[in-house]
Amino acid sequence: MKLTEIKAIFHNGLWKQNPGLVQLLGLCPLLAISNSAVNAISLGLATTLVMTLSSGAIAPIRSYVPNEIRIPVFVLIIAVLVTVVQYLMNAYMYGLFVVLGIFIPLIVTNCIVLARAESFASKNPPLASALDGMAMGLGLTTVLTVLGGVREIIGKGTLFSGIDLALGESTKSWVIHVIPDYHGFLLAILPPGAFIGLGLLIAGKNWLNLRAEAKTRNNQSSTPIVGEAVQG
Amino acid sequence: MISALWVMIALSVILGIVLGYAAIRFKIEGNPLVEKIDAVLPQTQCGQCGHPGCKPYAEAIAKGESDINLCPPGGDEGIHKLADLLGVEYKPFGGDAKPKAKAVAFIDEQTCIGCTLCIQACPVDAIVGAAKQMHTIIASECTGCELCLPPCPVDCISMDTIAENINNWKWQHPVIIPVRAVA
Amino acid sequence: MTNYLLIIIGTVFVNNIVMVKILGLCPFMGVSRKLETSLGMGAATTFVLTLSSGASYLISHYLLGPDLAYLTTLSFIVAIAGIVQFTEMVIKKTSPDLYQVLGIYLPLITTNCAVLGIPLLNVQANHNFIESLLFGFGGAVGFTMAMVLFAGIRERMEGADTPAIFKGAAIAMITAGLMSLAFMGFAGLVK
Amino acid sequence: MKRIARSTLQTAINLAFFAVIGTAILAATFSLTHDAIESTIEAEKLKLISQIVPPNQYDNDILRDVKNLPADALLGTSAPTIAYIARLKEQPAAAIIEVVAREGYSGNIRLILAIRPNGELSGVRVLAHKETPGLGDYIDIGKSDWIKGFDGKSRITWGDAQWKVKKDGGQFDSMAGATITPRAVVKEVSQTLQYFALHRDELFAPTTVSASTHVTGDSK
Amino acid sequence: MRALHTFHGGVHPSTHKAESTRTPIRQARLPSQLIIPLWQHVGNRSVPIVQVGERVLKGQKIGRPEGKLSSAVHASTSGTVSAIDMQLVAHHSGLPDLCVTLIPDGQDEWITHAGVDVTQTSHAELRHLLRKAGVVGLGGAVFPSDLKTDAHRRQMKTLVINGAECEPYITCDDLLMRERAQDILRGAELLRELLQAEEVLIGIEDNKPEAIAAMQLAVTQAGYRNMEVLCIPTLYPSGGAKQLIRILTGIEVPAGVRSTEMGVQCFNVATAYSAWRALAHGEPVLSRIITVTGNVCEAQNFEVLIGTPLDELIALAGKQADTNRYIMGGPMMGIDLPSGTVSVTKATNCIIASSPKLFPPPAPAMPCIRCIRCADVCPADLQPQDLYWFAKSNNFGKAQEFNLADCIECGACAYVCPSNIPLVQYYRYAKSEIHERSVEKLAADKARERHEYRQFRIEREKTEKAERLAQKERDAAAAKASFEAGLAAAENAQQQSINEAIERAKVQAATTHALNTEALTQEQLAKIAEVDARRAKMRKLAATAGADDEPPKS
Amino acid sequence: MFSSPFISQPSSVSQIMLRVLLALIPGIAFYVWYFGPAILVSLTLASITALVTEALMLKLRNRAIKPFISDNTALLTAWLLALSIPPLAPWWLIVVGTAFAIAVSKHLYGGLGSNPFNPAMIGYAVLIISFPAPMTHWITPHSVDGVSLSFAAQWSYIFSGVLPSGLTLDAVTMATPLDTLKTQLHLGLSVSEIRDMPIYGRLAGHGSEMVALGFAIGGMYLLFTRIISWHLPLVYLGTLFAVAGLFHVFDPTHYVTPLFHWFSGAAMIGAFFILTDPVTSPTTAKGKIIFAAGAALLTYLIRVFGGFPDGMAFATLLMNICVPLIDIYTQPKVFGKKGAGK
Ligand SMILES: Cc1cc2nc3c(=O)[nH]c(=O)nc-3n(C[C@H](O)[C@H](O)[C@H](O)COP(=O)(O)O)c2cc1C
Ligand SMILES: Cc1cc2nc3c(=O)[nH]c(=O)nc-3n(C[C@H](O)[C@H](O)[C@H](O)COP(=O)(O)O)c2cc1C
Ligand SMILES: Cc1cc2nc3c(=O)[nH]c(=O)nc-3n(C[C@H](O)[C@H](O)[C@H](O)COP(=O)(O)O)c2cc1C
Ligand SMILES: Cc1cc2nc3c(=O)[nH]c(=O)nc-3n(C[C@H](O)[C@H](O)[C@H](O)CO)c2cc1C
Ligand code: SF4
Ligand code: SF4
Ligand code: SF4
Ligand code: SF4
Ligand code: FES
Repeated sequence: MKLTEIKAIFHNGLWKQNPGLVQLLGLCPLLAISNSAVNAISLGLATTLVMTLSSGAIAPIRSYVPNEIRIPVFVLIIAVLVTVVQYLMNAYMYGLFVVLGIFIPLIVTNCIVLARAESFASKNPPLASALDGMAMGLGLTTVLTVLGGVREIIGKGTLFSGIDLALGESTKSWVIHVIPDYHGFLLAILPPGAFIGLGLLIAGKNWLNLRAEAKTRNNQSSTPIVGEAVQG
Repeated sequence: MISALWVMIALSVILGIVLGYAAIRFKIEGNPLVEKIDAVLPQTQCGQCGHPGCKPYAEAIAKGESDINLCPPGGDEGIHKLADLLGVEYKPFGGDAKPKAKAVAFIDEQTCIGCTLCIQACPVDAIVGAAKQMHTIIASECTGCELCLPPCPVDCISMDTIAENINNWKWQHPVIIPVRAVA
Repeated sequence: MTNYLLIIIGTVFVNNIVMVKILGLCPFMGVSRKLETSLGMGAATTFVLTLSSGASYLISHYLLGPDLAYLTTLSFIVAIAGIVQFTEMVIKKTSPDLYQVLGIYLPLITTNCAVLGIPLLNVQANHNFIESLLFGFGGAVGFTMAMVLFAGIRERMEGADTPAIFKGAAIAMITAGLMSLAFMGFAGLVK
Repeated sequence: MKRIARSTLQTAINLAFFAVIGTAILAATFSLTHDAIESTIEAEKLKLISQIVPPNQYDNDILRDVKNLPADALLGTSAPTIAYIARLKEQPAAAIIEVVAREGYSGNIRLILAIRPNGELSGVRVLAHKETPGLGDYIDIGKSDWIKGFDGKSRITWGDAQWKVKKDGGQFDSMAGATITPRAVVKEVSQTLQYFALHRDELFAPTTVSASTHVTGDSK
Repeated sequence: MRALHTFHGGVHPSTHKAESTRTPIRQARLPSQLIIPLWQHVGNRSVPIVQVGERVLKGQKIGRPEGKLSSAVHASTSGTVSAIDMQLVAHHSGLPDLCVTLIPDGQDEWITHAGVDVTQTSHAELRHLLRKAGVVGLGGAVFPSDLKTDAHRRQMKTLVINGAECEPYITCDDLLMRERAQDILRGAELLRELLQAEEVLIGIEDNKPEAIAAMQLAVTQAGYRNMEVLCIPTLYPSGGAKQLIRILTGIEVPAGVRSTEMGVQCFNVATAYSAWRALAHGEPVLSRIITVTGNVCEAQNFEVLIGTPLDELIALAGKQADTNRYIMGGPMMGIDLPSGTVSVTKATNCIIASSPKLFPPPAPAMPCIRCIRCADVCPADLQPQDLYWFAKSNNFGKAQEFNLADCIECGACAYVCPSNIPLVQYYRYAKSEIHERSVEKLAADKARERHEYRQFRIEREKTEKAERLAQKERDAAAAKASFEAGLAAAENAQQQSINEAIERAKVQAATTHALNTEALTQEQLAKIAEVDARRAKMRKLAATAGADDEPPKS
Repeated sequence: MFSSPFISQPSSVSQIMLRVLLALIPGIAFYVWYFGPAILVSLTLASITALVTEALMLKLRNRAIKPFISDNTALLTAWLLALSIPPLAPWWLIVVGTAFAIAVSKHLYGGLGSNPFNPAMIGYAVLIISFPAPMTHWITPHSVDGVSLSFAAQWSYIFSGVLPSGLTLDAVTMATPLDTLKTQLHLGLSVSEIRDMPIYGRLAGHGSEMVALGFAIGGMYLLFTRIISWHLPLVYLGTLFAVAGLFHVFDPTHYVTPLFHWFSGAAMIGAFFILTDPVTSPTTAKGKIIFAAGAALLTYLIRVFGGFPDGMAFATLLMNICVPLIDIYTQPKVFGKKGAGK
């Protein structure tokens, strides 16, 4: 497939149709697991893996599935993949597995996974679907990471705490203490902080978009909004 | 391993039966939505939305083939209404035609040769008159779609924008809250 | 009896599925633009959730048992998907309007984290059948309540002079945040 | 009617087909990872234990050398729990017991203690608690070393009357504004020591058959 | 004394009535010209029936009612019609409308007129006379009184005569009652007779003791048994028809319901007076009492000819230098008049010359803080703060749900609002938007109907054409057959085809000429003609108007 | 083109808010009398922060600054927040709280009049959840266990966190009466034993009861000047009294008297100044009653069974969430439609 298409797919996933900021899908893990950068990245990557595989797997079989059991079959496939991932983590990343807890099986119900399966994979060839899955996954991961990082810094004053759970004891020293002897603005790492943080991120994206628009509008003459003329 | 297989098979068979049955039992035909959408459209029948009239556009929207922001006469108002009706996000006008101020067609009786061409063009039968007779337009029926302008061989039809008068005058939205920062 | 009451109070208020447990957010965000819609969605979810927590209990106890535990997620989600699909067809038939509004969100009930999350939590806390049902029902009611109240606030905010970049999703998120802040007040009510 | 039956059956079979494949894959993964998982969990357990009993102080298969403890008020437990016995060269080295402090600020606090044969605390850790973050949670080793204050203490060091927070005239520190949590912990630890005094011999009695391979503890 | 009822809310703005009640009603002198709007009433604009240059007599009808809900307009004095064109009129929009300009000849020569014996005349006839005399509600609603006197075969209990005059500054009804109580009561009795009401209740606010005394005296003198003058507490807007009806009878007339349907009807005292003059003396409504007050040398009441230009009226009371604009009506509900060129109409009960000192421009509006002072004073039990919120955000559906329609625009809410929000303007804005939408909706439905009918018609024509083609084939076949049958049959075959040709021609004719005219109902056909006539006229006028004076927008 | 009416009552938002500020004075006076001048410091800090944040947000939102900065609402928010957190708290605490309240919970929603949540209470909730430790150190009133800090000492503690040598934090601060009550009950003491502790006075906490009284006096002023309607305070205090009374009668050893609940914590200031925030409370009479009753119930539940010593703030916020629905479903019947069921 052409490079431009690939570009388009990734632009979609990472910015234009970003799951976390625009589509507002896959919010639960995004908000629940983003209380530290490490958790965020880990779950993000797990999700990305699942999305890539599931979209890739659903695309080829889409034509053989009768409509009325479309969704059950899709979730079935996703569920299988997720459970596999779950067991692998359980076996080889126990610490992380415990931290992410219920949210690993919940990747199954992460809206964005099925949403992509439904809206993209069920209409496109396998490769493109897989890429789309990955792009969306990465989009989610990015937001997760940013949110996680910000919340961790504000809330605990650290960054990458608990990295040892993911990469083993040796990495304990990697933890960065951004603000030494910091009181800890607990709100940030509690549920309210998650919502507010995401709200601010979305606002930030809107701001960038608006600025971009303003630029283009200055460049070429503005088009009048519909309705101006109608209201005499 | 085997038991696992049996369990899942049992489960899926049960489901399959339920769903397969439901799929037939609860089949729905026709789409009541079209009427609802059509009711929102302005019925100017001007075709600027790229569909031959409002109903077809309504059908296109209901099928999801067409976007909700293509009807100029409907204006922003209309798009908002559609967005609400369909539970989707509002999006600014997307068509190419620009909305015009409301107007009605007016036939200059002196020039009209009674060719009946405009009569055949008018989607709402707002033009009356028979062959070889001078035609007139019932202003109250005219939707201002301008479809009668092109066919007229002697260009005797003009569009009068409806000027503001005491009947159609409207109160303005009071602008409050000083917007510009004064400090 | 009091035990059951506590489960209901706990799930509806103290551990509200959306505000505290942070589950089921996508529909919470997506279908709360209008009061009526959120009510419809809440009803549908309640139905599905109660049903599926019952079903999942039966599955995990009579079909799976301890040694097939690794099938839990799979079997649950398949069952849920089935129930949802069924509900969808029924609604589509019985009330096209509701179907129109719930639109894309009905199939998404399947992916409403709460719908899988609650059964899983049920297993974790090994609730008995009644408890599972109540837990599911309570959770759904909590979900509906939160969503309806949220919808109320969003409708009122429509006219407000919100800064442009915060209009829509952003301010909605922040509102949800402040709501969950308020819900923290219930902390410790049911230990 | 026939049509319905047929299509229904078709769907069923169709779904079943996918189910079979899925299940197969899962079953495979499960059997592949099963042992790995078992061992990781045990490893975790040992890691935890090693925090309160240095590995060099025992040489037995500690996870197999267990005693079943019935529920007991002193332990704050409402269901049977398990004690792991550490031995060095067949000689008792420590008993590792899981207990519950019931009077936390917001619910139960689960503790694990290691007690040397001489009734001296080898170490205490908090397994799980719901105390207020930033206030009551300094009992957690991750937040502060307060919990280490128990190391080496025994009922000989201080009489039972001394096992209180300073605010109540005892020996243990507490953060101003959060004495409920430490109160609860201190109380439970001292009770466990009393329990140990009563059951010392049963605990350290040589294990005949390895009671069970079932592991309790902080496994989800 | 009967027990009075109360209504929710209300406010007590300082009344400022003393200024204009010191002197009795004074006759305004004949102005240099009279600009008489043809649209002074609720309903359709009346149609001019005089020509430019024509001489008219005092009381001569110059505009005839148009349709049921309309009224007549008369020449207020004798003179010549100098123009029939678009002139600025007293209206919120500040836009021009069709007016008849009259140059008085100073003789004030009456057209021959005579009253009727009201006891001997049928009710229908009397109503017709009211309509001919252009009697409309002078309390502010200018609703054609003939319609209001039609009880619609309901059993009427009470006729309420509205002498409340609750608005600050206005005193025209007060003086009318002091000086002409007799005729008011006769008029009231007449209206009661028309409505077949059992009793007449006259409500007057207790800040007009003289008026109350005068009216009570008149009642006792004339000895009306079923008539009662009631003194009601001063509370704005007790003069609102619904509020007054509530106060006097305890009945609440819901929005959209005619008060007659609940057995009561409400008329203003001036209306009653003019009704009597019209029927008993045959005098149409040519003048009315107008309070001229505010920023003038001596505030007082004048009897003014309809059509008198504002400037000339103000001049009589002595114009002050710093007068910047005029308010027609009271300060609570009045209209803001940009210039003094407009003329007084039947609705003009008061002219307040205003100066920046007298009515300072409103302070900048702040956001609503939901303090609900507005809700506390709303006589319609509405939630003004919600209505405001919806109107502000163009959420008209919700505004209607919250009963915007019941708002009587009394302005009490805006009067008390600490945030100085122009609430009433928001409500008027929302109302006019809603009205426009409903109009558009109707138009759209009509268009849909007609469009669908047209589709159907075209369909039918198609099928007919198809049939005709089929017919042709068959004919051809038949022809062939007959040909083989032999020459003998030949000519009658020809004969046949000829006949058919004729047939076809006939059919063709039948279907081609008619086109869509068949779609038209009878009155539509009728409409075409006059619709066009009118539009043609309006265009001419519009053109001329546009030429000589652009409406100054404020 | 002006629309009628052309006259209006002389009244303005800033004037209303000013009156509310004045009504707070008695309470503040008692506060200073019993707990020393520290409160004045936090009031000042809060006011400055509030005004600065307000101006900043207005500038960012590109709105006129003068009319809004002078409407006194920011000040009111600041004062109410300052009055609900410990006066001895470190200076940055009140600053963070006020800034958050004004910026996030007020201006992100469109500023004055548009905020669904009570800004001051949002500020309080954020603080107690983020910094519970400093939020539980309240000054011990004078005349309780001798020690009392000089103004200088208080000042230095607020800004540098150092106490005069020889004084521990525990010596000069205490948990609030409600908090102590909770702690001691937790330890198994009975109400009567607890009430004998020195920090308690006639009605409730020594000193704090008088402060509450002061707020009640101010509240009366608001009632008589018609700035607030009777519904909210009356129903709130009434319901609180009823519930507390019920529990007290049925088990006096574990549940304190209704009066104790009235005069401790934020009950009084809440009833008259916080619940009554016009912007964030229902507009209909029926709605106000539901709102107040609900708030009272929640307050009691959280105080007695919940995880926080005082429930006022969270009760307010939780009821704020319900306001839009309450308003919608308690619309009064309009003129003429009273008879007909709507
Ligand atoms: C929101 C909140 C949470 C609290 N959480 C705890 C806690 O987890 N552990 C604790 O010991 N005290 C906690 N407290 C403090 C107790 O309420 C009580 O004030 C304190 O334990 C008494 O200690 P003191 O005797 O040193 O004043 C909390 C207080 C508040 C306001
Ligand atoms: C469009 C319209 C039609 C009305 N039709 C009648 C009617 O047929 N009979 C009647 O008695 N009043 C009728 N009314 C008058 C009102 O019922 C009301 O009595 C009149 O406006 C006087 O009240 P107001 O001046 O306070 O508005 C009508 C009013 C309007 C606006
Ligand atoms: C707020 C308000 C105040 C009014 N005040 C008066 C008044 O003081 N006197 C009066 O005669 N009509 C008043 N009207 C008009 C009456 O509602 C009603 O139109 C009139 O009394 C009907 O009598 P009419 O048709 O003869 O004018 C008021 C209307 C409104 C909406
Ligand atoms: C009676 C009254 C009570 C108020 N109570 C509060 C309050 O509790 N918290 C607050 O932030 N503002 C309060 N305000 C000020 C103002 O309404 C509040 O800042 C708005 O929420 C700002 O939009 C109050 C105002 C009045 C008139
Ligand atoms: S553009 Fe609008 S009005 Fe015109 S035909 Fe399409 S839908 Fe109808
Ligand atoms: S007359 Fe002309 S403009 Fe009017 S509706 Fe008919 S075709 Fe359209
Ligand atoms: S009086 Fe003004 S500020 Fe108060 S509620 Fe009504 S509109 Fe809002
Ligand atoms: S103007 Fe309307 S809303 Fe305002 S008080 Fe009068 S009736 Fe009520
Ligand atoms: S991710 Fe949980 S509902 Fe969408």
